[in-house]
Amino acid sequence: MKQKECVAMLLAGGQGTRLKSLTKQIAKPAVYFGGKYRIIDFPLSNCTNSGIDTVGVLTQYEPLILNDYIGIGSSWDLDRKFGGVSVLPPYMQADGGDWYTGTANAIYRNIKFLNQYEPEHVLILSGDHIYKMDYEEMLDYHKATEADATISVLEVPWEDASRFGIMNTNESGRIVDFDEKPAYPLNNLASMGVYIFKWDVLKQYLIEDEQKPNSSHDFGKDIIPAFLNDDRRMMAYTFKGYWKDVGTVDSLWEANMDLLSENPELNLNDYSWQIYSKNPNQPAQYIAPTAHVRNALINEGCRVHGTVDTSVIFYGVHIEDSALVKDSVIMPNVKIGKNVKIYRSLIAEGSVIEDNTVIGNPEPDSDITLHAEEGSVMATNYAVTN
Amino acid sequence: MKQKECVAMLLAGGQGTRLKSLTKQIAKPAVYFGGKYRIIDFPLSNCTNSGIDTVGVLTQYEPLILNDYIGIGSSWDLDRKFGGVSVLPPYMQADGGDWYTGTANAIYRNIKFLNQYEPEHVLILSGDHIYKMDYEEMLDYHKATEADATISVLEVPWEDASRFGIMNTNESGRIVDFDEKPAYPLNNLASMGVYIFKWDVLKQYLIEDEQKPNSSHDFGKDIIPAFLNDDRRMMAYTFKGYWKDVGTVDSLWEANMDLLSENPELNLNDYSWQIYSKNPNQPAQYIAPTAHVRNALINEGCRVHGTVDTSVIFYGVHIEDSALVKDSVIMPNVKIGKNVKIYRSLIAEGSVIEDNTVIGNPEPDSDITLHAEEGSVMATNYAVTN
Amino acid sequence: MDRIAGIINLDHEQDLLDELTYFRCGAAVPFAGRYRMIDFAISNMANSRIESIAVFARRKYRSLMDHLEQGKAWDLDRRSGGLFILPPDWNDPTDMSRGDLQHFHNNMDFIQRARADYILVSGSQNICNINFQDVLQEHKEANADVTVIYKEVDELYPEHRLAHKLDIDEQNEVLDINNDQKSTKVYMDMYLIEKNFMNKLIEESIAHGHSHFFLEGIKGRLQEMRVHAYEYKGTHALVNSVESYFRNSRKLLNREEHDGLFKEDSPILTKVKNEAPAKYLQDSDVKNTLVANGCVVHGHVEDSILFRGVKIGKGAVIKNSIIMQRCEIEDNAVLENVIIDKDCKITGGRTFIGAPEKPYVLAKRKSM
Amino acid sequence: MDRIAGIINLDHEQDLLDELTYFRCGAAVPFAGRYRMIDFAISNMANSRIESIAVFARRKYRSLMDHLEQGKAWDLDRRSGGLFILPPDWNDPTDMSRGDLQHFHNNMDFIQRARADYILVSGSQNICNINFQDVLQEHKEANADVTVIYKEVDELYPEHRLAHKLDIDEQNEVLDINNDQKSTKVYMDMYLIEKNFMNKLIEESIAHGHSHFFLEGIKGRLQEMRVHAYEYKGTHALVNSVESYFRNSRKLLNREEHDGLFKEDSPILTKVKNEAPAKYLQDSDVKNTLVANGCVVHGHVEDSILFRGVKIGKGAVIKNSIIMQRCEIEDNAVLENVIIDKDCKITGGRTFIGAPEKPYVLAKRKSM
Repeated sequence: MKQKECVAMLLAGGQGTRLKSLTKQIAKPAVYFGGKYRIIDFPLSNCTNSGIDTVGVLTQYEPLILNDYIGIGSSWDLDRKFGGVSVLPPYMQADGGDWYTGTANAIYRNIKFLNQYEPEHVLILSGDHIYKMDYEEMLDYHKATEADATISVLEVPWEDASRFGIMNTNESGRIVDFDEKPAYPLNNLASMGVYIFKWDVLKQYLIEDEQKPNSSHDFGKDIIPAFLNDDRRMMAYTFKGYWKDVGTVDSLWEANMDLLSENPELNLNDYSWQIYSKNPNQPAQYIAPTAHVRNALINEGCRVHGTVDTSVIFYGVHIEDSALVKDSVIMPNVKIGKNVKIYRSLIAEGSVIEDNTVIGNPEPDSDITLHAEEGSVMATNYAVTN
Repeated sequence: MKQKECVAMLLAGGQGTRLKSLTKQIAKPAVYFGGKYRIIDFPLSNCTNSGIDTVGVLTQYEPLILNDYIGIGSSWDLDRKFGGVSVLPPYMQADGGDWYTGTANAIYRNIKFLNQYEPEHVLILSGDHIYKMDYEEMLDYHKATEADATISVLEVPWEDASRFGIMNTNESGRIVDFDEKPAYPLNNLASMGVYIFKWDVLKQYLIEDEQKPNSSHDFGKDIIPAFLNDDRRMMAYTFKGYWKDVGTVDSLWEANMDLLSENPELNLNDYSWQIYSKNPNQPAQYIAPTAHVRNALINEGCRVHGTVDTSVIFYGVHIEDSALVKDSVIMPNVKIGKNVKIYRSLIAEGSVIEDNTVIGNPEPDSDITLHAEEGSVMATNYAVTN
Repeated sequence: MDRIAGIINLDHEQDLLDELTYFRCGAAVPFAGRYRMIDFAISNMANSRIESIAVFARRKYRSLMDHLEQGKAWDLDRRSGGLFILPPDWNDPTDMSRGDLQHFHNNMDFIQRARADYILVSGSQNICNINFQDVLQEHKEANADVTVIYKEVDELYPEHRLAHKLDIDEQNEVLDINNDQKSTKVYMDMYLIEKNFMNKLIEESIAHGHSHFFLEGIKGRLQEMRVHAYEYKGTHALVNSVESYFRNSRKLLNREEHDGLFKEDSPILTKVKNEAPAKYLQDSDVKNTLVANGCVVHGHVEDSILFRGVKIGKGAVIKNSIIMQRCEIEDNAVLENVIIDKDCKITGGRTFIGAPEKPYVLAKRKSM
Repeated sequence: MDRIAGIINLDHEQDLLDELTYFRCGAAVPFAGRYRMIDFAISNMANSRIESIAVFARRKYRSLMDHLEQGKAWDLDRRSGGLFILPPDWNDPTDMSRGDLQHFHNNMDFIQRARADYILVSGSQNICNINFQDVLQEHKEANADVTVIYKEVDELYPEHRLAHKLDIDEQNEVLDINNDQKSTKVYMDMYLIEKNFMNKLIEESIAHGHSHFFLEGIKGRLQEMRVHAYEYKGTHALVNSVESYFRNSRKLLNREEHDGLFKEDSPILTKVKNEAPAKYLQDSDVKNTLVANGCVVHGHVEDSILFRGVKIGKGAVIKNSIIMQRCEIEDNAVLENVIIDKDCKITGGRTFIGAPEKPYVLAKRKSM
């Protein structure tokens, strides 16, 4: 059987509780973004565009929608005969079974899956970020530097550095230390949670880590420190471009608004690096004689009779006469009644907004409103595990 | 969204310990049969041929091979846009998660999956049996008799009846009682483990059963008795044709041998009711000048230089000069050396049989030998749970 | 359940759409922002649980092949049944058949092998949303040999001149099929027939040297059989000229007409393209327009249809026009009453104005 | 990684296989028990990581369409790239191209859009198992403009008369391409060329009114460019006549030849058919034969090839023969040196014997 040079493993198990009701029934990577996409479209499309045709998607929490969405992978051209996309939930073996206990444990438990492809390298991805990245270039760097592990990093503003995991590197780019959210950062290279490992090396560390009773079986907390401890060759690969963690309601809203500028940093119309997505087969959108539309992304199957200003509208949304949607994100199949006003809000899939309702706060810099079935809640900062 | 009249749920979680090393790394429904097939090909092909295009496959134990084998369902024409085949492992929800605790629990835990299709009826299947059956006819009977549940039964010889779950029916075919392995059977109608339920009725019983602390959450032990208790309308549908439980090494061997008669009851060459299967793309089989082949099924990718007599040979098997394979089943990619003699055996996938080895006992009625990597074991009767 | 197989017979459809049919047959002409004409016939069949469909194509069918693939968009890329494009590619010196009977004769295999009791034959020019199971029901109730489908139109337009009309009695039995220019009962080029009866008629037609199965084999023998008329009552458009294409396209800007064609429970499907949502910039102004994904609109658009990936520059003004896939209209260009085929480019500042009843048509890949 | 796109050019392949090419082009002729001729070219490309392949077909390509689908069997049914059958279906009055240059000219789109730096052009008649990445490697090392592929044959057979031969120097540079009947360096109708250079040559060829791109645009201008010869050393068969088809088919009964063609790490793939394993009854007797799935053998078969779903009755004797898909040979029939195309039926007890050098050929769907 043919061998795969590099297999990607996408950690899609997170519940994403900071996204509140948006993730009540769906895993975070399945959250909507950009008028058409789900977050997971970005890493999956990056894989396809980077020539990586074998991707394991590790699921655990509410996988039904994710399973259904990924399907056979044909949306991303990942319906391959050998390889392609495989959804990997935890399973029971002859000696029992258990849920994934950490990111490293999730990979450990799928060693058998990886071994099928005899990969030289394994690319570890998370399903939480919006970005376009050529993993092949990173792999080339990883191979050229003969690293055991390569971690993709991003230069963040110095004032933000203490919110990230910071990689301290020497002059050759080799990682000499790793600080998780340092109070006094020595560097502004933040880890993007994208790793490439030599598979035989990683495998050995995963097996050893699994034996450690106090390990949390996490890449950031256990595996990377163990590599550092053993003086393994770890390189930092600097990524330049748009990258956004959309782990909170605010950041999800912001990332959507980022798309509306005339030349957004994240170009969705670039045919040379397409973001693939499941395409619902709906008629062309209809902009009525009464409509006003500006500064907007609107998807097929929509009907706009009212005003849309600086907003992102997913498929199947109907906006009736005299309604106003401003600075907002309207998720699929929302029905917005007459004379409704929506400001600075995210409206969850399938919501029905009765005539004359007002949602959100028009004040600039006011909090973003998240409206879901059970009513509206205001987004402030929550201290939650993800 | 369109609705599905009938959705099938295939219970494929069994470990099948009576099949010993054959099921050490694979779930029982993935066990090989008939020179080309896996057991699960039969219920899946039956679904396709019966016009049932939505099938949930409930997995739990070692699902990797089953997942990979089922893939996107294209082998069975079940790669459908809406519906098709879905593999359903247990998963974690906001309130935690657990393994499937019984057959009824497995369906209970997938109520959300079923509700997507708003089915009127649910067909419950198991992945343990070899048979060709038109489920559409059974569904027609179920609808015509306005049953809450219909159970497919088979007339077994009276002397065997006490080994089965026996349905006692009145003159109209209505089930009035159910005896699990009765010492003194009143009837010879054995349950085949194929049920059709009205979905709204079943759903209610599944929800109630889940609340009962002492329930084993099993169709045969809990759900059917509860239906009987409430005097629900349950009909017996009599199936005529080949049906075999291949739960033991002996029965698996027998079912293979059944195929070799000139006009076997189970006709694999019937184009009007094909058994679909994943087709490995291998060259035509080569029968060498030195070969003798009679009474055999042989698959593509094989090379036969020796003698094959009354045997079933899977794909990719090489049989060297002067070797003899008699009354045996040789699973995929086995290499059989020169002058090897194999009698009354099942040889597990990928085995390499060195030159001059002798496996099995040529005596008629002697025990069947199962040869797997760790060596040969003799099949006798084991008392095991399945 | 009685099964129906479908045939989409393009053999007698003339390529009357001028520049739009230079490089493709009429069935492959883009329509309604993201579809092709043939999508309606195929989607109607798929929605009516027709799972085997043959397309009889003779000329300029390459873009059809590209568009239909193996029927993937309609879930018709199946192991048994599915969608087949059957161009003429036979070579049998003993074959006596002529005209579209060559297709029927040489594809007898398809008809025989299809797991079906009835055959529904359709063209591609009658745009509608119809359920053929309802037709079958009525066909059986009427105990008919053939059921032909018609539309009672409110008003007669030029396109109806080319169509056949039905003369029917009060039991909806067909008395005559003719070209009565005053009749409003427009035959929609669709009929349902029992499979074995069809086989018999085909053989007889070939024996008689016919070259048009419907006209000679059915219409010509009307008195010998029971032909029932089924009235289709939904949104309908007959597209067989540039003028009817233009007028019927813009008819879809009417919400009722649009909803009559695009229904959630019987969706019109088409080949999937991956495009970003349509983007409207700060200074865009769009009204009464259908817009497909991938468009980027800076300018002013009204009473128009924009297909996928169209770019409208700043200050450009588009009125009453149909702009097809991937066209680029540069800044300050002015277009009115035009149809622009795929991949065209209109240079900044230029103006093209056609007449409402005779739009200006630009063939594909032109730069003006 | 340098990317290669593939073109399978069938335009100059004559249908020389008599009855076997009555209804299909040579590329679609069944071969080796379960393949079609074209499977080898496509599989070699797929195994060489060529992910965009165009097939230039002109005639009798319908069975090819049916066989290739969208390239599913080779995992080439992709969103970007994949397999395309490109029959002539263009209509441009300003087009000046002729012969196979019509294909190259009208499919410039394919060549331009393919994500590739090199183009590998192949026919379908040279059966082999070759890795084109190795060819590319040598092409780059030789700093060549074009690399042509040849086979050094041990013995010259009649089929080699029709092939071009290479005259090369010790650096494997091509001095001449001719019809030298004594040369054993058989040009395999495959060449590799850099994409932009190819575009340039195509344009020049059209400007010169050429009608055969390779013969006039490359062979005819040999002195102006650096043409390198790559020697293919594996199992090879050139099939361009019934006689060469028959002899080369049976050559595969030799284990070494067979293994040279069917390799686990570069498998020859074909459209998947769902068939049960071959069944051998109590009284069957089979020797030195390739047997495909779905066969049911009661009789005696030797030195033969049985395609999928062939039934051999009791007491039937088959020697030195090729029996294609779904044929039924009834009890006690005797066949020797015959080729029987698909879906034929040989009545019980009948005897057909051809000559080893001129087998008896039966066209498909005959009952004898």
